[in-house]
Amino acid sequence: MAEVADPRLEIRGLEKSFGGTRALSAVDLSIAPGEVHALLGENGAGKSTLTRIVSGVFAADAGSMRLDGKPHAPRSPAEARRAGIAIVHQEPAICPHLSVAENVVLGAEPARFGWVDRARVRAEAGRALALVAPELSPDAASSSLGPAEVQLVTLARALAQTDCRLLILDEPTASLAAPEVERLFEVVRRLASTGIAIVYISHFLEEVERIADRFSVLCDGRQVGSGAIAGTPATRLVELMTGQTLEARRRREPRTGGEVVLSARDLAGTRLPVSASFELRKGEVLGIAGLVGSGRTELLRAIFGLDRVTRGELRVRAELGPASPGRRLAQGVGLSSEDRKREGLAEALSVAENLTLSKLPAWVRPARQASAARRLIERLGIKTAGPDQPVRALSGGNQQKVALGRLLHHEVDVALLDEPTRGIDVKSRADVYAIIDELASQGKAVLVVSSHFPELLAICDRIAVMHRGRLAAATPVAELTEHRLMLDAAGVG
Amino acid sequence: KREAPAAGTSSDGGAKPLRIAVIPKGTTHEFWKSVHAGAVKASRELGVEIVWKGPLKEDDLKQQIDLVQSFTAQGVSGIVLAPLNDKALVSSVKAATGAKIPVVIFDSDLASEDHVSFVATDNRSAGKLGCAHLAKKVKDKGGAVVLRYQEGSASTNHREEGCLEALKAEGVKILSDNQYGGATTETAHKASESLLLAQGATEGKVAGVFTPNESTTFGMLRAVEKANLSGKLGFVGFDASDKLVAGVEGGAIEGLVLQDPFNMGYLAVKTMVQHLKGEKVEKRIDTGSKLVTKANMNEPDMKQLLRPELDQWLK
Amino acid sequence: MKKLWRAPWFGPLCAVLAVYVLFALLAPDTFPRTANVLTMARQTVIVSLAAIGMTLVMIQGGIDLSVGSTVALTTVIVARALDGGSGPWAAAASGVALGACVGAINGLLVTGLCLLPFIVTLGSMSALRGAAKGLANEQKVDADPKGLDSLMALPGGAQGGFLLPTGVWVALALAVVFAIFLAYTRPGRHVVAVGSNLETARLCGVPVGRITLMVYVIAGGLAGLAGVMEFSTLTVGDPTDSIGLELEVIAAVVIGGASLSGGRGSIAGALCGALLLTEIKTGSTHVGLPNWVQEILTGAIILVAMALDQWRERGKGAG
Amino acid sequence: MKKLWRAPWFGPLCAVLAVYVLFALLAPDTFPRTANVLTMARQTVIVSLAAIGMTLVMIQGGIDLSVGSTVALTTVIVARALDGGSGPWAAAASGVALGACVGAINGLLVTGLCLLPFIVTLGSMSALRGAAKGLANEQKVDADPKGLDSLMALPGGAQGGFLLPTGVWVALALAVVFAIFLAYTRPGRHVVAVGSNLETARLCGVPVGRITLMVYVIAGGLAGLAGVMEFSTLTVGDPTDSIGLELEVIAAVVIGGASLSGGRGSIAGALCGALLLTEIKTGSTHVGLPNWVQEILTGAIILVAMALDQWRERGKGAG
Ligand SMILES: Nc1ncnc2c1ncn2[C@@H]1O[C@H](COP(=O)(O)OP(=O)(O)OP(=O)(O)O)[C@@H](O)[C@H]1O
Ligand SMILES: Nc1ncnc2c1ncn2[C@@H]1O[C@H](COP(=O)(O)OP(=O)(O)OP(=O)(O)O)[C@@H](O)[C@H]1O
Ligand SMILES: [Mg+2]
Ligand SMILES: [Mg+2]
Repeated sequence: MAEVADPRLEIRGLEKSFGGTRALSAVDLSIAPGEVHALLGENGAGKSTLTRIVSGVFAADAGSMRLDGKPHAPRSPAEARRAGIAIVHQEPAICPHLSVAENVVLGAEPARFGWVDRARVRAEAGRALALVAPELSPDAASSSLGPAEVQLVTLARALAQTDCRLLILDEPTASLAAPEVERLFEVVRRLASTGIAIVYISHFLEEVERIADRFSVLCDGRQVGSGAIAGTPATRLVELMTGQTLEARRRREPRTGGEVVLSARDLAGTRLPVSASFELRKGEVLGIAGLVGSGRTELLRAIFGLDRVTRGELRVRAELGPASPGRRLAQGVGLSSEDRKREGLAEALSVAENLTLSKLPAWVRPARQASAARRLIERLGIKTAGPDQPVRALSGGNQQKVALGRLLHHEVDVALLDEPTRGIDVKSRADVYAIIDELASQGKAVLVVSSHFPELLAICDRIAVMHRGRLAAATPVAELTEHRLMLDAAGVG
Repeated sequence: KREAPAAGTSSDGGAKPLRIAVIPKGTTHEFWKSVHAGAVKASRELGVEIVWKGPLKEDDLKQQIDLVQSFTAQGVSGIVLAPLNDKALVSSVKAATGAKIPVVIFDSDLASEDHVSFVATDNRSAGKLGCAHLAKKVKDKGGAVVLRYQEGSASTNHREEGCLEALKAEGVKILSDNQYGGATTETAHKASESLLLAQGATEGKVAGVFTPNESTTFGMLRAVEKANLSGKLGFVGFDASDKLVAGVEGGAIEGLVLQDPFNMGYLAVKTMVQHLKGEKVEKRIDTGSKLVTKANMNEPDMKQLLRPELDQWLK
Repeated sequence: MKKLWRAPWFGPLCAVLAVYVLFALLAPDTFPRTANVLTMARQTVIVSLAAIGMTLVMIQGGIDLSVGSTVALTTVIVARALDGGSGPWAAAASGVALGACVGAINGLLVTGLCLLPFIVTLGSMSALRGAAKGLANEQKVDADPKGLDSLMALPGGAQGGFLLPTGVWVALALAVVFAIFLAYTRPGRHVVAVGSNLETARLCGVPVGRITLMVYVIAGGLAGLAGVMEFSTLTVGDPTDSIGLELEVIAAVVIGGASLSGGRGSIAGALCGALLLTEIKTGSTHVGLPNWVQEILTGAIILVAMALDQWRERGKGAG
Repeated sequence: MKKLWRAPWFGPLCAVLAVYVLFALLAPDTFPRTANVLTMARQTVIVSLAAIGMTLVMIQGGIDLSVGSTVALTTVIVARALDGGSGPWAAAASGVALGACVGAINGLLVTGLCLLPFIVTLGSMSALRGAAKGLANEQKVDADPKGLDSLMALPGGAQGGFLLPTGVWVALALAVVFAIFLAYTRPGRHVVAVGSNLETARLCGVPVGRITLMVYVIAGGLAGLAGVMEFSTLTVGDPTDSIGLELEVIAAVVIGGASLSGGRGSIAGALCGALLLTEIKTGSTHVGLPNWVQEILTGAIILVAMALDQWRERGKGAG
């Protein structure tokens, strides 16, 4: 293990358990100033727990930390913050009743004798926002922001912290698209060059290889390796994380779909989408690419009957008629939301309840519910103490798997997936892809929205690009490249 | 250890003193304080124990029923009760007498034959008494206003009706008789202020006011004082407290109809004890009512009514 | 055993037992007697019935301030019905139906106009109270109970019988029915899901509007039934009855483990909460405490019980 | 103009004006007179003061059921203090201080023991009521107001003067102060942040515990001040005073745009809500409507006003 001479953050023997679950055991870590340190590991490995301890959300059960040589044992987030730690948590959250600018400076409002200096708030927030989200207005209300924008606001919040010495980014790009990611990387590089230490958590190894200098891998709460990124091949990282090698995904034969199960003609919503036409066939995977805010989520919501359709025609098989989530589910159409916290999961309810909620029998038998849940837990590799555990206690990636699992339990014929692999680790992502493949080969139809274009290219048969609410015609994936998609999405093709 | 509820009612007195539950309609009004004092006086004279317990909230019928049931379950020697409703407590009282616990009703009547005796003022004639005086004062000056106490309260309802009868008999115009003061002083006060303004009292459009109990009278008194109408309108209230008596002295209140709550409490407990000792008691015992005005307030028997010496009994 | 310790109603149940023991020690001659226990059971019926409905509403994420007024209105309706010549069953049924109608109106306003439940039921609380007074001509309405009063009377009329009054059995049966409904039926689970996360429930195809409506109708119907029981106790229709009942009912439900933000709650807990409040009230009478001491005691017991429960809850995570 | 239309207090203000016009038309001789308007202003002072504090508490995500009891206790304390020889200012100050202490206890229980605010203040509501009755020997406490009664009296004692009583000015001034506090100071913005999303606020380093405590202390102090005003109105210490006040105050605050789940609320809106309730009550008296009609009307007006406000809110998104 490579030691750092003058570490910014040094962690020795850190341990943490939640009830019976051991989240961290004897973790050592040292991070030098100016370094971007990637923290890797499967879902539930303990990455977020580690960052929460460093940032004062929880106290560790055992172990010690030093920040610039001084003991660091923050008893509250406020204390960690004063010590110079800035963090973007995995589940980004804002105060919906405050403006964007107020959210950016929250907790460190520039003030004179308690009076908030509104001009300075705007200026500081504006400066931070300009780094990562120049199109977001500081004065905007934050209650209507989508997950991507919320993520950008929390990024800006961390960047606005002036006395920052250690910046922790927990899956900052999970809901971002390429342009935002590029902007973020630029900022991260610049901050690193000024001597700030950065902890970077991500399940995208391409990103890690581009941005990080060194890495540490956690597996089941144990540290299983660390080293320099340069010279460590991605396959080695995966091996460290999962304990096995992952064969490269074969490019499979293009499928040709069967009959049309879902079709839209010139569909428009209240604001977005502006116009969308497509046909989804049995046994195919149709991708929708686009930038953040292009209206992909709204398209799925309109299809599923969550938003009002103002114009156009939507058919499920041959049926027209009013849409509501209940009716869609009865027709065999299911949606997994990109915003699992707000509408994907009932966090206080158990894993089993969440998995089976959309398809309950008239008489609910908890034993059967649990056994159905157990099958899905197995199939998706969900790391949980059991079907009765509240979803709230699961790690981010495992929560996402629960949200996806519901569609499998419902045995939908048409799956609408909005950012399905958000926060899911490398290996599980491969599993999810395999499941999508399997669904398609069983004759089900899948509509996938993703901001991660390689993902779309890997799993889809055809991809349609959405730009400013307009959906272009779908193109077979063989004729597409990531570059092409990028240009189309940006509207400069 | 006592086992049967009837044991306490044995007339020989036994080793344990008689334990009599006294249940008023509420506990905070001055009126009930005097009843309490009277009951205490009786208990000391007669050497019995009384348990004084009213509903937490004034005029909480459900709770009063609960109390009667609780005391029945406890097996007290007797219950002295001022029922909040003439029907609602019938079955509870029946249950009590069924358990050999005698009941004396006071203040307001109960529509039943189960109780031993009824000790009370005649509210209708008390209302008449007050308003006959009011009518004489305001006869040619203008109309009168009656601020009622609360929906469904029988004794005050009788007073209000008695009052309205007396006013109508004298041909006094009734400006308003459908507003209620509500259960507490502050609601009564707000209602009084609004009512005076609404009826144009400041322009002298209101010549007389009647209120049927202590809380409405106090609320109205403050409203009259605030509107600078003290002495300018005839105001007859009901019941006594220090502030109300001061109001009579100061001329803001023309007259107060007084019951004799002290006597009522005294007689109620005394009747119960007499019954428990096996003596024969009257079925109906009247405790009377009087009208106090500035003119007669210094007469000795009025004084006793106005400023009962409660401390001696309640400390 | 551990499961018991973790049940949401375990804490409130312990409080009920502890307070029972306390008063049994303080008033050993009277408090633990069968007659008194029966009386307490009977006195808890009305709050309990309303609390079952309120539990459903609060789990769903709503609140119902109109229960007190609904109870009062029902007593008046039942009295008027009996007076108008209806039989006892018809009168009782009309009371329950009226409650359900009130609930339906509340529910439709909540779902149809997207108003806050607090506002809707605040409005109906006032309006129904007015309606009750109007219908009763601002007086108590006398009526021959025609046997309806036996609902809340001790069987055989005897003190100290071991059998409970019909009303208590009815409340217990309904508590069991609705606890099963909540735990083991699809609409019941949907109620929990809506309260836990409305958006998620919608996404999972739960008919949110229909569930909400259902919950208010049930709560209204149970409040109506509570009104029938109240009439059976009072034997008059009283338009000023049960002022402030809503707070007592909500208190029972919250003591029983519900939260004001939905998703949590337990019918068994709510019954324990209701019983706890009755016990304190009755116990203080037996010990002969003055009203004001009783009120301080009530506050203190609520706080201590809830603090201990909180401490137990926190232990859960570690257990 | 558009900004006005979007302000949270715009709807309630319109309701206040509309109801004013309605009653001015129905009772043109008495309702619109200055004396009446002044009386309404004065009658709204107590609810308004409590509502300012309640708005802060509810924005923070809490609730305070103990205001009614705090007001009653304060009237008793003030009366006892005056009786014991204190000067008017000392008595008033002790009332406010008492309220603040009560608030501090509530706040400490909420933050220290992690109890639900509903439970804590339910407990203190009962305990404080008992304390008030005990302290007052269960009767009204007479005391020479020594000039304190002038707080709520019309200046110059004259009817129809254009100047408002001191109490009204105090309430208005405090409303402005706390509205500014909420909008422009750091602790004020933190109150909104905590109510909006407690976890996020904590993660961002907002001292959640301190903010919560502060909010309850302020609310308690304002309830104490409301109690002083109540004493000034009645000139007696009345332990049974203000039963049910909490519901009226919460109603005013919710009508004014607050939600029970925190983050939202407006002091100006709450004042409008309080005024609306007073107006309906007074107006009904002026028109000579019977109580029951007034109660139905109150319910109906609340519902209609809130439904219209909801419709306006929805329009916002599209505007
Ligand atoms: N509040 C909690 N209560 C109980 N268990 C918890 C809690 N928080 C985390 N855990 C458990 O701790 C383990 C580590 O979780 P953590 O969130 O640190 O994982 P992670 O590495 O961040 O995963 P992901 O990549 O999915 O975000 C998991 O097994 C999780 O279930
Ligand atoms: N009423 C509105 N006013 C202003 N902005 C809005 C409104 N409704 C939605 N938006 C914003 O416009 C964006 C629409 O983007 P949508 O979420 O449909 O795009 P997307 O392509 O799915 O992006 P993402 O990658 O964030 O999911 C949302 O992120 C949302 O914040
Ligand atoms: Mg994580
Ligand atoms: Mg999206």
